[in-house]
Amino acid sequence: METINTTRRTLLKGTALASVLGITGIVDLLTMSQANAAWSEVAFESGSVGDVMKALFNEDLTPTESADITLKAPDIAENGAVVPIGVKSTMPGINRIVILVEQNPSPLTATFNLGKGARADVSTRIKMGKTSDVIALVEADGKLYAARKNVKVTIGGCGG
Amino acid sequence: MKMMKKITLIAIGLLISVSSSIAIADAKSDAVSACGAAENARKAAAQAKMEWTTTGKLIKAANKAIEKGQFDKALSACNKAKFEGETSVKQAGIELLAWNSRVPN
Amino acid sequence: MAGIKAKAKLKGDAVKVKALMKHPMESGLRKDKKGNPIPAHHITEITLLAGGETLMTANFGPAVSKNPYISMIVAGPAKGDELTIAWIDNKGESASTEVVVK
Amino acid sequence: MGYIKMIRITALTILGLILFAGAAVATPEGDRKAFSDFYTNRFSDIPASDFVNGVYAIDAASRVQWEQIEDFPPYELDIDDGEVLYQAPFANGKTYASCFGDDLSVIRGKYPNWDADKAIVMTLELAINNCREANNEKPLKYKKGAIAQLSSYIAMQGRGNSINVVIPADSSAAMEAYENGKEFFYSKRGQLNFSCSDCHMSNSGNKVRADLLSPALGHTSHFPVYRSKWGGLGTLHRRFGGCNKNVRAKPFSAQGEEYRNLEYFLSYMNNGLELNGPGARK
Repeated sequence: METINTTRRTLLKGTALASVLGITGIVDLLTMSQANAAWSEVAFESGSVGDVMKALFNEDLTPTESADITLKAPDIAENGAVVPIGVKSTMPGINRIVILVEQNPSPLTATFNLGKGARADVSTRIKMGKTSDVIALVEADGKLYAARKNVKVTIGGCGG
Repeated sequence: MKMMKKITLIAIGLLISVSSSIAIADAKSDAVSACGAAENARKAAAQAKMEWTTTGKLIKAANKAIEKGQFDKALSACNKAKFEGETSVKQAGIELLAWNSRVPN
Repeated sequence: MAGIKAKAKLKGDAVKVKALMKHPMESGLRKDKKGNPIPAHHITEITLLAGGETLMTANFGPAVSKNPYISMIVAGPAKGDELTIAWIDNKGESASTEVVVK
Repeated sequence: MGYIKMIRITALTILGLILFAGAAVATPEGDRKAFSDFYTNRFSDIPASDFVNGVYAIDAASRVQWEQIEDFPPYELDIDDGEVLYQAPFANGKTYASCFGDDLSVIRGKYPNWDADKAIVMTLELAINNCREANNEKPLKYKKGAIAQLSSYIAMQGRGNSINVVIPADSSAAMEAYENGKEFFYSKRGQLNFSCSDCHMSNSGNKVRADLLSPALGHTSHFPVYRSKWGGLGTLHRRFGGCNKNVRAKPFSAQGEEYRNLEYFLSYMNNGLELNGPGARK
């Protein structure tokens, strides 16, 4: 699913990480990275949600809006530099969660590849350049589901 | 006494800032002297602890303009800076009494 | 100094793992005072491991906030187990830390 | 502008002074009570103890995000770094404990205080640098970096203690420092002609563009702060400077007399409130 280039990148990186971690986990890291779509430069540099989808998934994989995904994001971001985002779902068979910010120059923000025992319940803090929909994608059993929420980003006065 | 010291400083500030320069026909010396007066006004404001962030910037930009030969531009910036410095000193004089009216009781 | 600060706590049947990583997360879109672009510098991959097995791999782009935060929930590890969290960035720099499940 | 006008201003000023000399002198405790009452009346549904949370005491929507961040705040990395710095011995083998004592939990609550020997307001950050210099170490810069990390470590250890700033009754110099801080707080300054109190008292709870103005009550309880806007940790005096710049007043030096006196006054106004630093802010 990745290009040859990114796979090679993954190998190099896997080795680097393995050296950080010591011997344990080398094989696992490499297989994980390859099987579960590692850092994809193409996808993260894509300038539109459509291009991200092409780079990250098969083009024909279009997401279905799902109420079974809980996307936690503020209505109005206190500061666009630090916006808390949480994604949670109880759907069975989830192997990947993706966070996109539609109006950011590069919409793809983070992907979470779920390994052994990992639940679909993750959170992080992200940057938003302006008011935008935040999209949470969930890949489960080869199908793609989505939830979206609009987050307003305002220009501050003096700040807190 | 602290208050007297302050009043003296503000009074000196007013004196410095109103000392006017004799007009010289030359555009460059006009600009240079306006900027000297502006710098004095800025210093007086600083001494009264009321300098604005904008005043020094105006003078700095004006000095650059003088280097480039843009004397009209420098003159107007420094006249503005001088006005700002003088206003800051006046602000200090007003606030010497006015602040107390804002204290809740 | 501290590159990663992690906490892992057993809640019910799963462990909530939270981590904070010291990293500038430069977007590549900003300019310095002289107007030169500041090159992108950001974490690309975070891995959570337990006993040599990968529980989660997260990939970050430059739009994750400075000093990134991540939380995950994993079933399996028990109290006292040691988990490893590691990150690597787009310049090949990396850090890792161990955290004991409480 | 003529000299006559100037003389008139000076004369008015002196006249005003004479009038003031006759007015009743407010006591710090009377000031504090009136200050606290102002906010508890203005925000009558907010308990006084909640003002230590700054703007989040009065902004429910932001508070949700803030609490998510405070769940694992970015300053935890700085506290760890601060601990390493604090425990590391100086070149002479001594540590900060040789200046501050062994009980870390009481350090934060001791500052600001009136240093009778030096006849100045002593703040935690100034004391840190005094300790360094007494041990032949270079002083640290006052706005961010190592000093903010040290301060955040000390603040964390002192959480939960009450603010209890003392103005020694026998020191007219201490009283003057307090009065100077008070005057600073209420004086309009800058091109925009705003006083601290104009924003954080008279207009607290109102908006400046998208930002809600925070109440000044509780302001000093939670510093240093990690501000998202800064992308890092900063000291109280860094914030003072930022506020002054916002009204286009040239900021004073961090740890200079003006800001130390302002800290003295503001901290006294917070007496009885809980120390809860460091904090995360937008």
